[in-house]
Amino acid sequence: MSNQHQTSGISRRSLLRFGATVGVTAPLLAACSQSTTGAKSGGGTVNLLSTQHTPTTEADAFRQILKQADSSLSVNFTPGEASPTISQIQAQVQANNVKTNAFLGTHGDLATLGPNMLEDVTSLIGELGSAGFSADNLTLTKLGTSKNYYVPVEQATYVLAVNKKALDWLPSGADVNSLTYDQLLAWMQAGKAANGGKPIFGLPAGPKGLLHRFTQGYLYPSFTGGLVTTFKSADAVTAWQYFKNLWSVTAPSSTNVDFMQDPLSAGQVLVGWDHVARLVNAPKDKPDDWLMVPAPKGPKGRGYLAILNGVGIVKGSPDQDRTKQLIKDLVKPEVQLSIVRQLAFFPTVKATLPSDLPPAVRLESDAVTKTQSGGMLSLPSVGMGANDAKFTKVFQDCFTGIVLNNADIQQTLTTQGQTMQQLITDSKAPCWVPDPKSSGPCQVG
Amino acid sequence: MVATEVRPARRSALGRAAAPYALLLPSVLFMLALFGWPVISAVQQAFTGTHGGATQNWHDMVAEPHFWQSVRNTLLLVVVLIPVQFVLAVAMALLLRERLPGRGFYFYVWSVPLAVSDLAAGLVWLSIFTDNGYLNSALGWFGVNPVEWLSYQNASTMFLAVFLAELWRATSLVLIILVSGMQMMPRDYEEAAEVFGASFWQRLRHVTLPLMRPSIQVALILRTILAFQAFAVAQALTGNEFPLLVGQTYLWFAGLNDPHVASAVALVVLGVSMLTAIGYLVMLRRPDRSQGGER
Amino acid sequence: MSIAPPAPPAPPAPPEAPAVAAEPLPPVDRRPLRRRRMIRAGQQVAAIALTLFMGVPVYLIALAAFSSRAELNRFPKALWPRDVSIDTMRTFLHSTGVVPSFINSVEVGIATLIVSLLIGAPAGYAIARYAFRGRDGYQLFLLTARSLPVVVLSIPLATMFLRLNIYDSVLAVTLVHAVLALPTTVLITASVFVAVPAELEEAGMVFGCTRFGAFRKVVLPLSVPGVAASSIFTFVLSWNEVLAAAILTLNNRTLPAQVLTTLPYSPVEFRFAGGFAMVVPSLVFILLMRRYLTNMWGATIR
Amino acid sequence: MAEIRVRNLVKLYPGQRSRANDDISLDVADGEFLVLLGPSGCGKTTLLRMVAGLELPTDGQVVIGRRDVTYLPPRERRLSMVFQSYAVFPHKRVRDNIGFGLAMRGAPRSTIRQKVEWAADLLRLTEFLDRYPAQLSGGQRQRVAVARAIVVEADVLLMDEPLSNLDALLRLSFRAELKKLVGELGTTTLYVTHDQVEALSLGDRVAVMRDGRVEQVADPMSVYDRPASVFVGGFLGSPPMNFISGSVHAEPDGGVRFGLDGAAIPAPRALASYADRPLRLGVRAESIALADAQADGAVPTTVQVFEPLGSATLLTVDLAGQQVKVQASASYRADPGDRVWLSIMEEHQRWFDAETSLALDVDTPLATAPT
Repeated sequence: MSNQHQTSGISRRSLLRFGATVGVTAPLLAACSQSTTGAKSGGGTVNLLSTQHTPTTEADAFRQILKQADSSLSVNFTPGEASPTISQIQAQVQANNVKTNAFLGTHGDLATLGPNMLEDVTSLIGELGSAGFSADNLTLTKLGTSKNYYVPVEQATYVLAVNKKALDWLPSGADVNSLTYDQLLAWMQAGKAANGGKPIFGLPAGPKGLLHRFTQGYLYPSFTGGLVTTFKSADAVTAWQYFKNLWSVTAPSSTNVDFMQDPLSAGQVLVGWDHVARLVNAPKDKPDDWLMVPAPKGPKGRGYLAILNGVGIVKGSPDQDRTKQLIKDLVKPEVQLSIVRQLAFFPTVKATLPSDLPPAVRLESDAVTKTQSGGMLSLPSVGMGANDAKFTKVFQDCFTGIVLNNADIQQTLTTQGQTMQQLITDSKAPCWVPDPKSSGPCQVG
Repeated sequence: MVATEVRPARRSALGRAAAPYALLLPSVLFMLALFGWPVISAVQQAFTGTHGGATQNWHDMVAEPHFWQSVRNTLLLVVVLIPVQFVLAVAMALLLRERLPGRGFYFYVWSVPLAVSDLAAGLVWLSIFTDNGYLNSALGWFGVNPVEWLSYQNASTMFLAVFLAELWRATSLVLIILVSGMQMMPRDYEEAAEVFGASFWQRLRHVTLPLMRPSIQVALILRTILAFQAFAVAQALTGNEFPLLVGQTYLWFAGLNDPHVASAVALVVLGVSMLTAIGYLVMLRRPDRSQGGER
Repeated sequence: MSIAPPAPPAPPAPPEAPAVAAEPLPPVDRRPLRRRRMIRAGQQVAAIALTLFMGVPVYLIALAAFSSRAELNRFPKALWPRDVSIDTMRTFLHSTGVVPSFINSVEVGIATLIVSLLIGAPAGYAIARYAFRGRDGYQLFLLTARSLPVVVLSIPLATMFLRLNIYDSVLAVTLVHAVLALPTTVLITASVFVAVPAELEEAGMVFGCTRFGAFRKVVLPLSVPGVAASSIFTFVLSWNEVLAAAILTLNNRTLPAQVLTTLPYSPVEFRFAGGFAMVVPSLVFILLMRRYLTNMWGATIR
Repeated sequence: MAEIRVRNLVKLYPGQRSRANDDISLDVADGEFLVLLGPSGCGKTTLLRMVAGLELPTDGQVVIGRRDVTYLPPRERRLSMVFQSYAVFPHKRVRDNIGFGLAMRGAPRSTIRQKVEWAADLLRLTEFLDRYPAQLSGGQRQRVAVARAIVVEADVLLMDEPLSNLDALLRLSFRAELKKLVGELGTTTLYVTHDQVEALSLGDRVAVMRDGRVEQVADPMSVYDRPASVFVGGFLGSPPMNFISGSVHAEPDGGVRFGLDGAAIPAPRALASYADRPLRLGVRAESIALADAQADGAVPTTVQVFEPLGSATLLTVDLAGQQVKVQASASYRADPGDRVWLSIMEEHQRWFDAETSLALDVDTPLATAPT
């Protein structure tokens, strides 16, 4: 075959060969990729995406729990970082080619997906009426609407982990199980002084840390009795003043700490506040060296934040009855108990905690029950939808300004208050616990 | 193929002039097919917003407290780091050419950081600089009490830590490009320069570096663009205390679920990278290719 | 034509047998030799110092990856393997999806290499050989892919691949990685093709190759260092790329997508184990490619 | 201007078994033009590079003028060099290329400009001064390299096969130009080539080298006419010198004849002492006379090949089993198979010991033992 006209040196034969190689490699690549979720992909499998249980050991533990719960159901459990996971679901729904059946995430993640990405599960909640979900949790699952959009499967809260070594500097007369914030401050000041100026208290202020939950769910309710309605009140100013004093006895390396269990188990700090699942590894090696105590009380009482994880069905996903089966399995009492035993997330259904819990989890469950009794519950933002993250950012910016950069407290709260008001009005979100109910959008007070 | 090909005596002028474009076509089509629409939709996103007019996103971007600090940090990192990196990479390339014993091993170790992803690199240097890290341990062995390198209170040691980590991570990129460029350079020119009285520095300035201009230009462009993308290492070391421009993109996109402002920041990054690339292309234009046309 | 000496010109009066030998020879001056040895010693010290700066961190992550949990929490840490344990690494490697994702990553890496070279090298050649209008414009166009943070393209990319129904496959990730790798491939191969003398290639064509044949038979073999350099970048880029892989895959994840997204949330010892596991394959790849990268020590000795 | 003295120079490249330069001692007088001639791989370029300082000797000494420069870096030896590959800087204009040496030594701009114009004029490069080397032909680039070398008043000028990359015609014209140029400058020059015509035409003296050693150093005529060894004779001249093997024996009448099987050639009387030892007779093709049968001392041969070469003819004949090349006049005709009688006059005979292949010191005045 002699090709007469040589097009610019690229003979047709070599173009053919190039096309052939690409043609061959493409299907080959598509076909022989390895499934990385331990389950056969394809029909009859529930693809469960998740922003929870991402650490490798936790992910495998959760896969075991699912397998034991219902061996007939094959589940692809794919944990990952929030942003790529949520983007994936958004893309699938937009392209109406949904491959993900279910999504396990925090209330915030589920709020970001929102009603137009999640199926209405009110009927499923009805079927599970007997499981005993708490009323507050069910309000949360409505995402500010009248229907439920996910089923609560795990809940948790935040406690204080205390290395018993720190008890030497506990102010006399203070009961570690019902501290006040002032006693905590005095305690930590004494600890720092006795430790050659090296703070013994730590907070998760890193990029992936949950410090903003401390401000929203603990400082504000305990000092002001509310959140949005008392955002820039006089009590709020005292709360931030307290926070500055507390920060002066907090380890500066906290600005790069995401999980308190790391510095605690390394002995860098002795006392730390964090999410129960992010403290559980601290006492793992030597449980009897540790104490888990509820968060302190402020002038307005012991504010605490209940964190809720739930599973939603992705809108337009196939095999929805198989997904419902998965959710039913997850809310079975024995599955809930294996979750608390292995993952330190507490049941959302009525289930008596067994006595043989691992020591660290046992410590945490006592602290949780003490926190709930007589505590002032507050919930993460309700009805803020996609603005939930920006709402949280207001508190993060306040912390950076007031605590790290010593900006004027009242002035920062006023400016940040305007941003918050804009966000709430845009989302038309009525007030939520701990603020009193409001008819229209919640007003920043 | 037995029959000898009878090629037309003179290929049409079009054939010869079109040659470069034909060679470029596959890459242009490939880029447009895959990234065309996504880039367009990203640009669109930057100018549409849930609330407010087209400039609302840009206003929000600038209003973010850390924005200007991240711009300053990114430029600081680029302006300070890249010159030092080039001096180091040229020195390393010249050392390799000296054929010291063990040079094969040296070159391997010097190109290893290229293989380390920036997440892993962040981890490595975190293990060194963190309060109970290896550096403080080493100091401890010598009786020096530990220093809080990464604490937000001492900004200078924080910048030094990020600077060293980025220097470690990204110098291999420049080194490998310079080395592969240096391969082709015959030694005659330098020998001639030496015979005619040029000292080491004169040889470097008048002969070696000018001859490595194509590689230097490529290394500069690629390194600068990647420098604007640097973010994971700084975040691993300092959390949000040393914010960088691309970090803002992640903050808006992943943190605040606002792809519109994220796209705006992304366009800023794109714009600045393009400006520097154009600058390099103009600055390092090759005068001796002035004969033009096909060589 | 017999070469006889030209009619013997009246030989210029050759200077009579040089009587220069009479003068005594100066002694051999060894000072420059000592200076040269000192310079070489200095160079060796500098090379060792640089090797320590570049090598020690990798040693440390290896040390951390194989230290026990207790050792990692201890202060001051030992800079030598004092309390080694491989259970962290073992649990990490046995956790679900790590080995399959490793295979996927290797597949993606090599496929990206092939695709980006097939598409990029000719373009690099064009930039090196031709000074055509729009040459700089083309290079800038290429660079847009690398200078725009990929994160903002994630949703449009994902939707596009979903519509093309090649979502959640090694092919999808390969295509995106190839686009990301294209700028480096084109620019680096161009910077080396420029150095291949055009005369050699024209000689190739005189002997009957087409321009493409000359490219394949003459230019490509000569510019192996450039091709090797660009393939190292491409493989390493694809190997370490996290975001596109995480967004475009679900069950067939690459190693970074499987591991790196969860690393920041895992406890400290897993982060080091994961980080180190990510580094080892690239170390091996660079070791393999290093020989092709430079023929410097084989430089022609006249 | 200075003389070059090389003493016992040895160079062994790492990893090589044989020495590139094996104990070479050589002198180049002040202002002399010495050519290093030899096949490729004989070590001539290595020797030049060691004089230039681009290679360090394993042993021995190099002295320029009254200064030992053995280990001195090239830039401190005050020499200039023309490279085989020209090594003209592609990124500098011709003007900057030529003035490079002066600029490096910090000469004032005005002197540089004035000297560059002088050199450019000398080598007819004036109109190319502002061009780039890539725009010049090979010959022009070579001229730039030469201009660059001569503009720097160096003590020594080194040239490494400067003409080998030029096409045949250009080489011829540039050779004459180069000879005139270097003659006018009068700089001590060391010139390396593998082309014997260049060596003979350019050199005041020629050093023929082989396997890292100097076989013979002498003026062009002696090297051509009085080769010190079979190698030198065979290397110079085209066709190379004929070598006929045999041995001499004394004649009853006191004369000496060189016996081949079936023939004998009269030989000088002084060879009597070499009777019955294997010798080799060297004779140039143009020095062999074609004689008729009866001439005294003529020997019979049969013609194998007849080559008309235009200005002469070349016969390849069989003399007692050995091939000999004979050059005859342009009009001479012969056919393969003819019988032809040759006679070799005594003054054209060169005698070599068969084992050592070195020239014998026959009492004819010109014979010189190799230094």
